[in-house]
Amino acid sequence: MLKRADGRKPEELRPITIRAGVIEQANGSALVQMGKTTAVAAVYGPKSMYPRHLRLPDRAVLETIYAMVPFSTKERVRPGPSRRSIELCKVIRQALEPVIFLEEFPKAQIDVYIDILQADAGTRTAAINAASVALADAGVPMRDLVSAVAVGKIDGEYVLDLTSEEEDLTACDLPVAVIPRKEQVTLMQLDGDVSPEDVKKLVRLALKGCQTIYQKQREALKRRWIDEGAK
Amino acid sequence: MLKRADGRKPEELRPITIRAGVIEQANGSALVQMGKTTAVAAVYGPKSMYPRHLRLPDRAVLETIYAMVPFSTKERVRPGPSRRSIELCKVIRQALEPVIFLEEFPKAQIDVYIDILQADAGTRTAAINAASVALADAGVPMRDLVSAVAVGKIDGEYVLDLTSEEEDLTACDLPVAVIPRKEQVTLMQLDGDVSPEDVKKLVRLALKGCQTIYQKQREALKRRWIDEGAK
Amino acid sequence: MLKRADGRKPEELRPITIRAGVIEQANGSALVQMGKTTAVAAVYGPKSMYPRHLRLPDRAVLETIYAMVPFSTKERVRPGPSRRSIELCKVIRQALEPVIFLEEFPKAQIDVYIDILQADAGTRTAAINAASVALADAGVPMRDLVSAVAVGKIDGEYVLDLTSEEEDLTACDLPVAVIPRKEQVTLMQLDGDVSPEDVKKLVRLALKGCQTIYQKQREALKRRWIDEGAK
Amino acid sequence: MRVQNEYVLKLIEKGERIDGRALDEYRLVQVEKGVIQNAEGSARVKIGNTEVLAGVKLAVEQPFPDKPEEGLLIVNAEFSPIASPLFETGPPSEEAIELARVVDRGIRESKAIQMEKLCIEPGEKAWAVFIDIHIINHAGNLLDASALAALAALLDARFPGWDGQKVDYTVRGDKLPIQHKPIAVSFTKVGNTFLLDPNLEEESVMEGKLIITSKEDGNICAIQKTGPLVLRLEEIDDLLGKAGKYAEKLRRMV
Amino acid sequence: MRVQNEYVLKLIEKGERIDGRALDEYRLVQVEKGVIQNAEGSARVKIGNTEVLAGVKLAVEQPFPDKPEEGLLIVNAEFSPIASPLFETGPPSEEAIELARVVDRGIRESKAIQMEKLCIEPGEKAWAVFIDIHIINHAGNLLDASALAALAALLDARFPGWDGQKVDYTVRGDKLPIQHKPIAVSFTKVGNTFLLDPNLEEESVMEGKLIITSKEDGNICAIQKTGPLVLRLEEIDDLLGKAGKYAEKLRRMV
Amino acid sequence: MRVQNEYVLKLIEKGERIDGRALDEYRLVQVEKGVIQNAEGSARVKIGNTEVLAGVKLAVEQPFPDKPEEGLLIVNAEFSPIASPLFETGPPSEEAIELARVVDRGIRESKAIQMEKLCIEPGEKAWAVFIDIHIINHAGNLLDASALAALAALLDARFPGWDGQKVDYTVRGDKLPIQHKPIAVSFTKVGNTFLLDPNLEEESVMEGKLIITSKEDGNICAIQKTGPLVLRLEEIDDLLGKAGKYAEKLRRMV
Repeated sequence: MLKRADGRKPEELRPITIRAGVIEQANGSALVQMGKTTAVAAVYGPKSMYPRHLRLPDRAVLETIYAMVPFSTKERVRPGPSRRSIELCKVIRQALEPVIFLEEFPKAQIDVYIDILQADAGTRTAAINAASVALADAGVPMRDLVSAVAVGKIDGEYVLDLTSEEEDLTACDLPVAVIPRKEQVTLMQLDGDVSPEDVKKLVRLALKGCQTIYQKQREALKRRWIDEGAK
Repeated sequence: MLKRADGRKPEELRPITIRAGVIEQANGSALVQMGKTTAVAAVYGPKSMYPRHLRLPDRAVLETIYAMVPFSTKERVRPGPSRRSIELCKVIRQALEPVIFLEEFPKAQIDVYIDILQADAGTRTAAINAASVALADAGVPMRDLVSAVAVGKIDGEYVLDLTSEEEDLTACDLPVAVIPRKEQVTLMQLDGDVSPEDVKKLVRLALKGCQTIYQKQREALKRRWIDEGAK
Repeated sequence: MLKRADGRKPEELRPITIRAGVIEQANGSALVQMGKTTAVAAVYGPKSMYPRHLRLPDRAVLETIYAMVPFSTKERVRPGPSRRSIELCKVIRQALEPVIFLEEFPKAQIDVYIDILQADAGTRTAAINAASVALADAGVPMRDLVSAVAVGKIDGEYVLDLTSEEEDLTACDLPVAVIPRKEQVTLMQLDGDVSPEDVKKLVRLALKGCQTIYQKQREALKRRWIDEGAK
Repeated sequence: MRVQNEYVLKLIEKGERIDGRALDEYRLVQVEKGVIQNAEGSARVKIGNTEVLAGVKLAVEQPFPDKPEEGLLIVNAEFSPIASPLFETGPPSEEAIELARVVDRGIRESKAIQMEKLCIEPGEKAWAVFIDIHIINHAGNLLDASALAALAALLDARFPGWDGQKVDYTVRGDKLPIQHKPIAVSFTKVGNTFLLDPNLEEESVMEGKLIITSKEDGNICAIQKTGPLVLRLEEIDDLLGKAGKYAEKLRRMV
Repeated sequence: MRVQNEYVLKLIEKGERIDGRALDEYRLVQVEKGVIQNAEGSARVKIGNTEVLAGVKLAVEQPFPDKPEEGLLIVNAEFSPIASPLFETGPPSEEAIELARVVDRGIRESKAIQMEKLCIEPGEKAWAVFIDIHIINHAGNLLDASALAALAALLDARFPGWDGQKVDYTVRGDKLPIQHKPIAVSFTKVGNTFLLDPNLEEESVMEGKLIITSKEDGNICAIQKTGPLVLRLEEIDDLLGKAGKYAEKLRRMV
Repeated sequence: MRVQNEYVLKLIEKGERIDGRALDEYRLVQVEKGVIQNAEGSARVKIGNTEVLAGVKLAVEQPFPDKPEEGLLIVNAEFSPIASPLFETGPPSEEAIELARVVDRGIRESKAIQMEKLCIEPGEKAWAVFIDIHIINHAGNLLDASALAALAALLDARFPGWDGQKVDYTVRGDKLPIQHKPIAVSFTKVGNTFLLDPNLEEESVMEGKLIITSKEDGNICAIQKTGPLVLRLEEIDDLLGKAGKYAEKLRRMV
C-alpha cells in the first residue's frame, strides 16, 4: 500500500475542520480547513439586483467570486483576478447552482465570496465546501448541500484528497463536487493522463470522500444552530 | 520603369479577392484579400442603441472596431486595443460615415467589426473595402460604396497598392479612400517627405486604383445577390 | 540660525504668486506658484450630477482630481492615477469640504481639477491653495478660503514651506491646511520621527504661514474682481 | 423563441434533431491547414457553419523558473464580435477564458508537444508556443472546433529561424515536435439526452456539457463539466466509454 | 437608521456608548501570530468583532535606484467583499489605499525595520517585504486593527532560504530585523467628543478621525486626518498628548 | 445654440467670422520657451485663448530591435479636464490619441530630430525623447497649437547629464540635434468654405479638417483628414498649395 508523506492511507481525507457563522457582517459564512488549505466563504443576499438590466425575471442570479489572498501561497499571489481564478469562479458557480432554489427569488442576486487564506492543493473543492455551508447558514433554500474533494492516482493507487506535494506525483488531478444524497456530480474536471476505467473508479472514490465531508458540513451547521438557539 | 519585387507594374493593384456574405451570424459581412493582406468585416445592426443616454435623436451612431488577429503579423500582436488601432477605428469610421444614411435610423446603432487576419501593408484600406461591402450586404442604405487603397513613391515613380516590403522603400505612404462615383475623398493620411505636386498626382493614382476596386466590390455584391436569389 | 539653501529664514515662505481666472473655459480657476512648485486648478460646476444614482438628496458631491503633469518632475511621471495621487485626491477633498456650503446644491456635483505643472515639494498644499481660490473664483459659496503649507524641522529648527532638497533633511514633513479666520485645521498629515511637542509648535508655525498665504489668496481674488469690473 | 425551444426539446426526446442528424452525428467537419502565411502554423476548422481559425506563433523567451529545461505554451482565445451578436468587444469573457484553458489542458496534459525539445539554453532561452484561437462564425460547438483547430495548427507549424540573437520569421524550418493528438469531444445534455456537436438552437436549450479530451491510446487527458448540469455516475461511465471512439473519428481529419 | 443615529449621538454627548464602554476604552483586543503557514510572518487581530489578517511575504528584488543599499517595503490592503456589505470587488478603493499608505508610513518613518539589513548585494539584490492586509470582518476601526496586525506579522516573520539564485520558502531562518514598534491610535470625533475604537454605528455618525502613530519613546511617526473633520489647535494638542499612552497599551499586545 | 450656429454659418458663407478675422487669419499666436524647469525642454503656446504646454523629458532606454542605432521618440497628449467642460478624466480619448499621433508623425517623418545622434551604445542604450502635450485651455484649434508647442519644446531642450550609469537631471548640456521644423496647419471646412484657426464656435459647426504638416522646403511630411468631411480633388490641390505658406508664418514664431 502507498505510503503518503503525511502518513494518511490512500483513501483517507486530510484532517477537516468546518465552522459556520464566522463572519458577523455576512448573511451566512463558513470556514473550511482541509489539511493546510483554508477557505472562508461569505454570502450576501438574496438582495435586489443592480444594475437593473441584468435582473432575471424568473430567478435570482448567483455570483461567485473566488480569490487567493496574496500570502496564501509560497510565491506571493498578485491581487486581482487571473485567468485561473476567472475559470474557477465559473466552475464553482456551476457546481452550486443546481442545489439552490434560485427561482424563489426573481430579480434578486445572491453573492458568494470565497477567499483562500492558505493554499495546499484542493482550493476549489475547499471553496465549494465552504460556500455550500455559508449558503445554508444564510438560510438560502437548497435541495441539499454540495460536497467536494479532489482525487488522484499515485504509483498505481487511487488516492483521496491530494496535497500540493502529491499533485506533483499524481497521474491525474480530478476535483469532483457532488450532491451527496442524490449522488449527482456538479463539478468534474480532470488534468492528467489516465484510462477511462481509472476515471470511473476515481469518481467513486471522490463520492465516498464527499459523503464524509457532507457529515462534517452538517455537523458544523448543527453546532451553529444549537449555538444560535442557546443565545 | 520600376521593377517591383512581386513583378507588378507601378500602377497595378495586387491580386484582389472580395467575397460578400462570409459570416452567417452577421447581418452583413465581407472578406477582402489584397495580395497577402486579408480583412474580414461583419455588420450588426441597425439596432437599438444601449446605453440609452448615448442615443442620438436624429441619426444612428456608427461604431467601427478594427483589430489585428494575434497571428496576423510576423511578430505576434498582443490582443486588445493599441494607440494605433484606436486611431484607425476613428479614421475608418470617418471614411465610411459620409456614405451611410445614418439619419434614417434615429436612436439606433450600427456596429462594424473588422478583423485583420493577415497583414502585409494596406490593412486600413482593406478594412474599409471590406466594411463597405459588408454594410451593403447588410442592406444598410448608402449613397455609394467606399473604395480605398494606399499609394507611394519609390525611386521617383508613383506606385499603387504598397506591400510591406515596399513600405520600407517608399518616400511616402498615402492611404486614400474615395466615394468612387462622386470622386470624393473620405480618408486621406500621409507619412513621408514629398512635394505637394507628388501628393496631387498620388491622390489621382489612388483614385484610379479605387475605381478598379469598386468594380470588384460591386461584382462581389452581385454574386452574393445572385446566389441568394438562387436559393 | 539655520542657513537655508535658498537664503530664506526658517519661518519664511518661498516667493508666492497667485492668479485667479487663468482658464477661460472653467467656471473658476487659479494658478499658484510657491517657489518652483506650480499648481493650476479649475472648477466646473455646480452642475447636475451623473450618473443619477450617485446624487445626494441633501447636498452636492465634491470631486477633486489631483494629477502631476508628466514633465513636472525630474523623472518623468507616467500619466494616470497612482496610489499616491488617489490618497491625495481624498485628503485634498476633505481639506476643502468643510468650507463649502455643499448643502446649497442638492443633487449637484462640483468638480475641482488640479494639475501640478512643476513639482518642488509642497504640491498638495499648493494644490489646496489653488483649488480654494478657484472655488471662490467660480462663485461657489464658502465659509472662508482654505490655506495650506508644509512645515518641518531641520537641525533642530522649525522651518516653513519646505523645498524638495529640504524634504531630504527634515526630521518630519507636516503639511497642514487651515480655515484661516477660525484657525481650524482641515488637513494634517505627518511623516517623520518627532516629539508631540514638536508637532504642536510646527502646527502653529504652519498656521502663521497660512495667514500670509491667505492674504495673497484674497489679493488675487480682489485683483480678479477689479479686472472683471474694469471690463 | 420559446415555441422553437419546445420544438427542439420534443424532437430530441424522440431521438431526433431539427437538422435531421443522428444524436451522435457531427455536422460536416472541414480542416484546412496553412491558411495564414504570417503564422508559423495555422488551420481553419469548419463544423457546419461554425468556423474557427487557430494560429501558432513562436518566440524566444525565458523558461519558467520551475521548468528551466522546457519551452512555454500559451493558449489564448478571442471571441471576436464579428462572429456572433452574442459576443462583445473588450477583454476575453469568462467563456473565452474557459475554452482557452480547456484546450490548453488537453495539449499540455497529453504531452502533445515535446516541451523539453523547445529548450534552447536551460534556464535562459526556450521557444514559447503561442496558440491563438479566433472565432469567425459561432454556430454552436465552439470547443470541439477550437481544440481541433489548435491541434491542426500545431501539426502545421514549423520553427522560424534563430541565430542565437533574434528570430527570423522569413525562415520556415523543421516541424514542431508533436507526439500526441488530443481530441476534445463535448457531450451536450438536452433534457435527459446526450448528443454531439450541438447547433445554436440546441445550445440554447441545453443543461450543459461534459467535455472529454482523449489521446490515441484512449487515455483521457482533460475533462471539464460546464454549465449548471448534474451528472449521475452511470452517465459519466457511459460518456467516458464513448469519448475515445468519437475522438478517433475527428482525429482522422487532422 | 436615523433614529438609531440620533440615539448614538445623544449617548456620546453624555459620555456614554451604546455598548457600554468608556469613551477611551477599546473592545476586547486579541492578537494571534503565526496563523498562516505559507506566509513568512502572519497575525490575526480581533478588536471586538472586527477581524483583520496580515501576512508578510519576502522576495528578492532589485533595490530602488535612490536607495541601493536598502530593502524594499510594500504595504497593500484589500477590503475583501467577504468582510462587509459595504465592500465591493474590484481594484482597491480610495479607503483601502489610504489605510495601506498610513500603515506603510508608520512602519517606514519609525524605521521599524532596519532596511539596510535587508540588502543582499548593493544596487543589485535586496529583500522586498510585502505586507498584505486582508479584512475578514468589518465592525469598525479597521485602521488600528490593521496597523497592529501588520506589526505583529512583522514580528512573527522569519527569512526564507536564499542560495544566491532563488528563494527557498520551505526554510524558516532568522527573524526580521525589527527595531521599533509603531502603534496607530485613531481618535474619532463624534459631535464634539473624541472617542477610541469606534464600532460601526459610531463610525456612521462620526465627523472623521485623527490617526496618530507613535513609537515606544513617545515620538510621533505618522499622522493622518481623515474625513471632513475640522480640528482646533487645543484639540490637536490634547490628542497629541494622549496618543502615546493608548499606543503603549496596544503595544503590550504584540 | 442652434441659432448661434446658424449665425456662424451664415457669416462664413459671406467670408466673415464672428470675431472679425479674415478666413485665413490666425488669432494672436504667442510662443514662450523654457517655462518648466524640471523639463529638459518646454514651451507654452497660446493661440487666442487656446493654451497648450509641451514638455520634453529625456531618459536612457534600450533602442527598438529594428532600429538599434537610433534613439526613441514618444509623443503623448493628455486632454486635462482643467481645460474644457468637454474633457473627462480617464485614459486618453480617441481625439487625444489621434492628436498625439499626428504630431508624432510630423516630427518623425520630417526627420526633425537626428535620431541616430541619440544613440549611446548601438542595440543597448539610446536617448528616449518623451514629448508630453498638456492642454491648459481649449478654445479651438488644439492641433496647430500642440504641434507648434512640441516643436518649440524640442528646440528648447538640452541633454541632461549621463555618466554611463544614470541620468543627472541637474545638468543642462547640449541642445538636441534638431534639423527640421515641421509645422502643422489645419484647414477647417465649414459649409463649403475652408478657414484657418477655428475657434470653438466654428469647430462646433465644422465638417472636419484637413491637417497638413510641412517642412521648410515646402515638402509635406504628414496629412490627416479628420471628421466626417469629404474632399474633392480640386479642394485637396488647393490646400496642398497653400499649406507651406501658412506654415512658414508659424515657423517664424519658434
